[in-house]
Amino acid sequence: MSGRVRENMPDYKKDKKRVDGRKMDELRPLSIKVGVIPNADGSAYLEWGQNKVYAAVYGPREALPKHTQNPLKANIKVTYRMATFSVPERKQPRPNRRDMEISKVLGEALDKAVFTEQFPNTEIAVFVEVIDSNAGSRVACLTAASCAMADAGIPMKDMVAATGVGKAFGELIVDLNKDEEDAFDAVDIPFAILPNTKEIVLLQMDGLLKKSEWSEIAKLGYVACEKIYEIQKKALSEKYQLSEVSQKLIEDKSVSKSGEKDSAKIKKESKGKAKKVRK
Amino acid sequence: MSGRVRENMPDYKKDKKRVDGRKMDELRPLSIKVGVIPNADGSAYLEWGQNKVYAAVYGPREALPKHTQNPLKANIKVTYRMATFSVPERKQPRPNRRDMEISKVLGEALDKAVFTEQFPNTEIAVFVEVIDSNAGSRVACLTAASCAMADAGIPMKDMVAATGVGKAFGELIVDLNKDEEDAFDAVDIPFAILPNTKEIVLLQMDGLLKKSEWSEIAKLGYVACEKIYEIQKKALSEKYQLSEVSQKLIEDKSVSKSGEKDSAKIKKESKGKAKKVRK
Amino acid sequence: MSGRVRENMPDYKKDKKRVDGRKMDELRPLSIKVGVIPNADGSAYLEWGQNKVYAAVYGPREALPKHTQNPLKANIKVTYRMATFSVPERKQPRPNRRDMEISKVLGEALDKAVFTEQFPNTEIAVFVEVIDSNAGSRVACLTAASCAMADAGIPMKDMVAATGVGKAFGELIVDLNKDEEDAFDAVDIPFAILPNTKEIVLLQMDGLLKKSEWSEIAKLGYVACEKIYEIQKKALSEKYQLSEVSQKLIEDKSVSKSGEKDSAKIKKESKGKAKKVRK
Amino acid sequence: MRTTVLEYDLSKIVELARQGKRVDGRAFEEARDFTLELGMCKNAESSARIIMGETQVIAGIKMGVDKPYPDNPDEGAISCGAELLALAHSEYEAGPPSLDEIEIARVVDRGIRESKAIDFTKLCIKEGESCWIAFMDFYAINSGGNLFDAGSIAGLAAFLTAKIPKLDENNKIIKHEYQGKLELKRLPLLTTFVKIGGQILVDPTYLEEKASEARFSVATTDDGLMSAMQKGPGSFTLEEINKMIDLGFKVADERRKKLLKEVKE
Amino acid sequence: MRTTVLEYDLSKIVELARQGKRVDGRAFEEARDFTLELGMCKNAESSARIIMGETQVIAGIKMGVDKPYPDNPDEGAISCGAELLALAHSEYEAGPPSLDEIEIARVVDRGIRESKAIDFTKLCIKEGESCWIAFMDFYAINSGGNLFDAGSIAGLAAFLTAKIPKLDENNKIIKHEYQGKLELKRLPLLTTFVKIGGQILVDPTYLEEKASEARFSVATTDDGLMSAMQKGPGSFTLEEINKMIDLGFKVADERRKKLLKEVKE
Amino acid sequence: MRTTVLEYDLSKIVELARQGKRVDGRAFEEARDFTLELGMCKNAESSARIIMGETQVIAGIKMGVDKPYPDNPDEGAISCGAELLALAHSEYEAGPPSLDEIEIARVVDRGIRESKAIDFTKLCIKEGESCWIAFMDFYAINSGGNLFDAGSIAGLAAFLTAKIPKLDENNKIIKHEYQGKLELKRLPLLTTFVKIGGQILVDPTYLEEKASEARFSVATTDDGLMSAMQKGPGSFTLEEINKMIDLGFKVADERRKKLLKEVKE
Repeated sequence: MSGRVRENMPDYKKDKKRVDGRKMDELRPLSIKVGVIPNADGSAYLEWGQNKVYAAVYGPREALPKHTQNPLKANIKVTYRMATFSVPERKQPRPNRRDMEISKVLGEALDKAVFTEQFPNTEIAVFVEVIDSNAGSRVACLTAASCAMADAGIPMKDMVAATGVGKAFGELIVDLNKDEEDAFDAVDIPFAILPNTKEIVLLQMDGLLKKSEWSEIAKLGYVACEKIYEIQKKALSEKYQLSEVSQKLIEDKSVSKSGEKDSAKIKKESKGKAKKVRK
Repeated sequence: MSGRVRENMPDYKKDKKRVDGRKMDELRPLSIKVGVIPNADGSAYLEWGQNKVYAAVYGPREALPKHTQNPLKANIKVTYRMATFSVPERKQPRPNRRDMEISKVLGEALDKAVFTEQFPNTEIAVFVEVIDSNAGSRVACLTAASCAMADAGIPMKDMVAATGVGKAFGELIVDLNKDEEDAFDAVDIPFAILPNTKEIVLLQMDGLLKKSEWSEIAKLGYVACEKIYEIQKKALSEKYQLSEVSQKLIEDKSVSKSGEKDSAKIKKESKGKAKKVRK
Repeated sequence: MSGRVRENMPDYKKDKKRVDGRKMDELRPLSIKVGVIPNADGSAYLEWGQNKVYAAVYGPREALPKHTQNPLKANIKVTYRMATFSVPERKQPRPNRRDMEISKVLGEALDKAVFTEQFPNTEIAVFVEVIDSNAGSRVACLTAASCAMADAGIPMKDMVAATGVGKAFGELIVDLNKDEEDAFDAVDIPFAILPNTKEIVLLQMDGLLKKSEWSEIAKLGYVACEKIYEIQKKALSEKYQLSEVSQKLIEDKSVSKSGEKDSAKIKKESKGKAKKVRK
Repeated sequence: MRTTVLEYDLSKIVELARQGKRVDGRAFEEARDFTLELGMCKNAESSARIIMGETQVIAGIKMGVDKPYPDNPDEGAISCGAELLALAHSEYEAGPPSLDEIEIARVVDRGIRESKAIDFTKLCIKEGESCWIAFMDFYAINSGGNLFDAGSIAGLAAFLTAKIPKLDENNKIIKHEYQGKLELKRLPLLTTFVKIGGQILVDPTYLEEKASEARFSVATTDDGLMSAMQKGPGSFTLEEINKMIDLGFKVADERRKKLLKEVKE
Repeated sequence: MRTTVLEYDLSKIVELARQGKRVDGRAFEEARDFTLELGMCKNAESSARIIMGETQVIAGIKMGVDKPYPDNPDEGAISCGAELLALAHSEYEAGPPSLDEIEIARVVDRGIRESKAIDFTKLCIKEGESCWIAFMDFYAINSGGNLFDAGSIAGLAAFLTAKIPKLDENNKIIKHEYQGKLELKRLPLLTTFVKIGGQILVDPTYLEEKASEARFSVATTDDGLMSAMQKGPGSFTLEEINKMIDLGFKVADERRKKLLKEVKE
Repeated sequence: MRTTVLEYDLSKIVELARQGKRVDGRAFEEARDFTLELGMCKNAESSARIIMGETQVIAGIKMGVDKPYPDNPDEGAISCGAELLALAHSEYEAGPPSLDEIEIARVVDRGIRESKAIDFTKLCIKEGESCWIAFMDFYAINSGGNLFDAGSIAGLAAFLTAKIPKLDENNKIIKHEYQGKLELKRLPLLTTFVKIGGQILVDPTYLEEKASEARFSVATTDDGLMSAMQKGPGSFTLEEINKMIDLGFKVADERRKKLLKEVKE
């Protein structure tokens, strides 16, 4: 943040590789597992470099209090939080302004991916919890939340694939880590797209950048998001594309499950819970 | 506040004039402009010495939550706030106990001026914001709020005219400034009346005073409030008493405006907004 | 709390008496007066050693907001608070986590004593305020609250009798005072029973204890609670056991009482308030 | 709003006031008698319990050590708080301070502070480094009307009887040892009035407050000065204000006499 | 949600946008003109009032002395706050900061902070011990759309004109005496766009914001750099983003010229 | 209250309990097995993830430097927090700590603190000036019943594996360097029971908690002592309490063995 020159600092143009050995356009290792939180309608656990985040989706369910209901669409409500021990210096438990801004922009990114108009007067509540972090926790959360949405069977136009892009130590790079985020010339750009339409759904920027650099960075972002998209799809298929026998088993369970839900719905109209459509 | 004797302090009895050159019964320069906040139903901007305040009125509108509704009258709800930079030492953004007490007494003062019984179950929300201050901000706000109320066309028995009165450096004075408020013998009395009936609607006091001094001070207060009342009426007439041509223009607009409001009212019953009766 | 050995500390095994001269199984002086808060449906004031607490009961009354209503029973809601000057070092006015936990466990203890199923959708609000303290304030409050409940005429299976029991300076004791609570080997056990059924309704423990010690302590607790129970009954009878004539009067009223309750319930569903039978 | 007050009761009170009467038989200018108990809270540096009709209030003082304000490096301070406990009336709720609690605390505070009753320089421990803060908090135990005056009497009793703790070499308070008492230079007391049916009544009960069209309080001192005024809801003529101030001096004198008698015993 | 916006108005705006028009007759790439008033708040170290169409915003700076962060012992800091006063629109409420207030404050803050406009080491008073914090707060007085840009212009004007108070030997601020001014190394300004009916419009009015399907802001500096971006609701193509960035440079240049003229006068 | 629990499920659980059975086939005195993962959060001084049936909890410790309490100038401190994340169950909400969160945090805290497991004098850095505070926070990731025990196991695992950072000459923490480990003198673990249909069941599931008429927890140590008890809702006979204490020792011993095995690996 301080922006002052440090001694012995790396020079990416000269070094040809990054502080952690990555190439300029290389992502940190990324793994996603969906369906990890049984109570949630959909969920995902993601590890991305040192970042570790959980995402859970509850809903669509009746939006409460009533005056928050939108008769035209579902409200996507994201709650981004960090565990006290997920950062180098202990975070206070109460949400800060950064948490709240990130919750807002993540909700606005997911909103574009969901057929919200199919669920008027409801909310789709998305909770993301960071338990370890090292730059890029918000895009990690968005990537995980998107998988949790799909896991919840919520009808979506597309997944949201997100990554950090930007600049550090003289080079344009993807997926900045903490050392790079603290570089004297750091520019950090959370970036997310709907891969099918190439629409940009998350875009923020910190730092000083030339327009021409931005154009290069955007290209890097698209390529990186495609890679992330593949990993997201693989994570979902790992849960859902099983042998026919297990598939059968799941379907049976899922029938009895939705059966229970239907009767619950009859008993209490207040639950606007949608039936789940698994891929 | 400390009440200790300062060196080289003024002696008003001897000096025959005040630290800022005023006579004992002289007000600081006061100017008022109404209708400055287009979104509000009524508004005013007031400069009074160094004090600068905005007032806005919204309503009458349905009082929410429902349990706050009074079937016999409108609730007058004043919110007094100070900008962080309106005082010598930065004010914390969150309202403090002083803000809340002032909000309460200003509301109680305005309540007596309004025909609240005409608007049962509604609230008339009054917001006053101090952006610069130098003693007397609450009476400045009350004077401005009263003009904003009239600008909103809310039926009133009378305007509320308010001023500080009291004692400093040995003399009874009107409209204390900060130096006087900090005098070793300072007595500060926020004072407001309905000029037509002479009713006192705001009265608070800090400091040590003889009963006989109070009697003198009250007289000064009445005279000062009459002056303020004239300035208030002038401010309102500047907006509303125009050449016949412009007058005509305004009336036309005002018709179409209330026309729109009526149709809005029909569409959404939840708006208890009253039609405006301009003077 | 620190658990470190202090010099010149007492040795109860050797001394045969406690720092304040009591025997090991001796309670501090305890007095209770019911009906001390006229506005409440039931109330009590209790002095127990240095502890001084008020308890007030309001209800059964409609539980609000609506979604907190339980169609099967009344909610018992206890609010435990301490005056700022009730402790050696000034307490902050805002409730802390300890206040909230104690409120919770006291409510759970009282719940078992009341025929809550007779008052569906209502709350019985219990407020206990500590104005002076010296170890054992929560059991003092529970003992007082139980009397206030009875004073409110709320149908109860039994009173709750509560005391501290535990260990200090080498001996198993009842009703620990502050010096004992701070002993190097202190074990503090808030303990409460329904005397008729011997059910344990409050039980917490701090400190290190052998199982065999606990068994001895529990015995002490039962005996102590019986003594407290007698004092509770005496306090109630002082208010309610009057000459036969007045007794008759009360019974008559008490019959009409439940009758009135029904009719009151019909008239205003929102008011579950029991009518008061004052002396 | 959960309210147990019936409109019927209130209009009856107004009707009576028009006939020159009060429900409890008092004259308009007659304050309720009160009983005062002192020092029952041993952890407090002082405490006072007042019962005045159905109104019950408990006040206590804790002395704390803090850094002086930079503006007044050789002065200590006082702080007054008021809590209308949910215990005291079905209308009250536990929670953050209500507007009523804030107003009553600030009016009682100003009555004492602005009368310069306390010489804040005597609360200085070491200039620029440490000073005493006297925290006076009072609690409504039963709300029977006129908590302003009850809080003012209990608060003044608490300030009058407050002991200053001894300090060790690190400016840490030594428990249960005291170096002396707070000194008061004058004794301000608040007197509160309501207007009902056009009549001025002193020391209102809870229902009289509810039935009132206006409220006014004045703090007066034993050396014949006014030290605070506060108009609540409603309006008054100047004549009414002046009448209340005169009566306020009288009522406060009587209450002060009683209070001092209790303090000396 | 109390709302006075009619669906009718919004669909009319969308319809107009599809026809290449705006309600107030502006071209899509045309920002509203503004008037700027400086220094009217005497208690502030600087103040600025902007009127831009129906939008009115007031910004002010107070300088405070605090301890530096342990991580940056030789640096001061800035802090930006935004309040959408209940005064400014019937939709706003007094209360804790809303998500909108937090976002707007943080975007304006980043626009200035991340452009490295301010050399924080110049705000150091004594390394590791004391430093200046420049608190810039801005208030919406009338909400007429695009508070982002109005806050950015007013905020930059406030930073550009802020005076640094003199300190006495104890690092206490001497009132109304100043040792100099804040220095800015570059001048970042935010430019905000909405998408309506597939069209990109700069500097939206209140109703245009309501009718919009997406929002985007970019901060640019006088030395030709981007210093912050923020996408609000909705989505954009890369082409749209790039178009807005280009236009952002242009609009910010014009506004900066006007702002500097006012500051110099 | 949004609840997905059907009354039907709960009465079935009660019915089963009366027949001596549990839904998941366990015996009444049989605790669920658990898996424990350690050290996955690199920013934490220690971390532990426990999966116990459907219950998932993550605990972590951050060490902070602070001033000691004046009463214990040569001691550090611990602080335990619990958050039932809205992530973990549709019944939970984000917001200020609920009564359930406060109770669970305080019971886990007391289990460790009151067992004198940690020698607080070893957390002193410089007497009267600086000391370590070990902040242990745990989070419910999936709420599947008995978060008390899951939090206790994860919390103890976190304390057992916590590293103490190195400090530079200014008592500032040097990131990622450690001077040693927290030492525990004994190993307390909580065991929780519910009563359903008059039967005592150890380690309840979420639905068993909902169906229960009473709850009780006891913390026991590896040297055969009880270190905390907490009765939740409902009532127990002394015989029931004693039975649960005996069983608590047994269950805690088994869990402790497993936990130590994981810690040593």
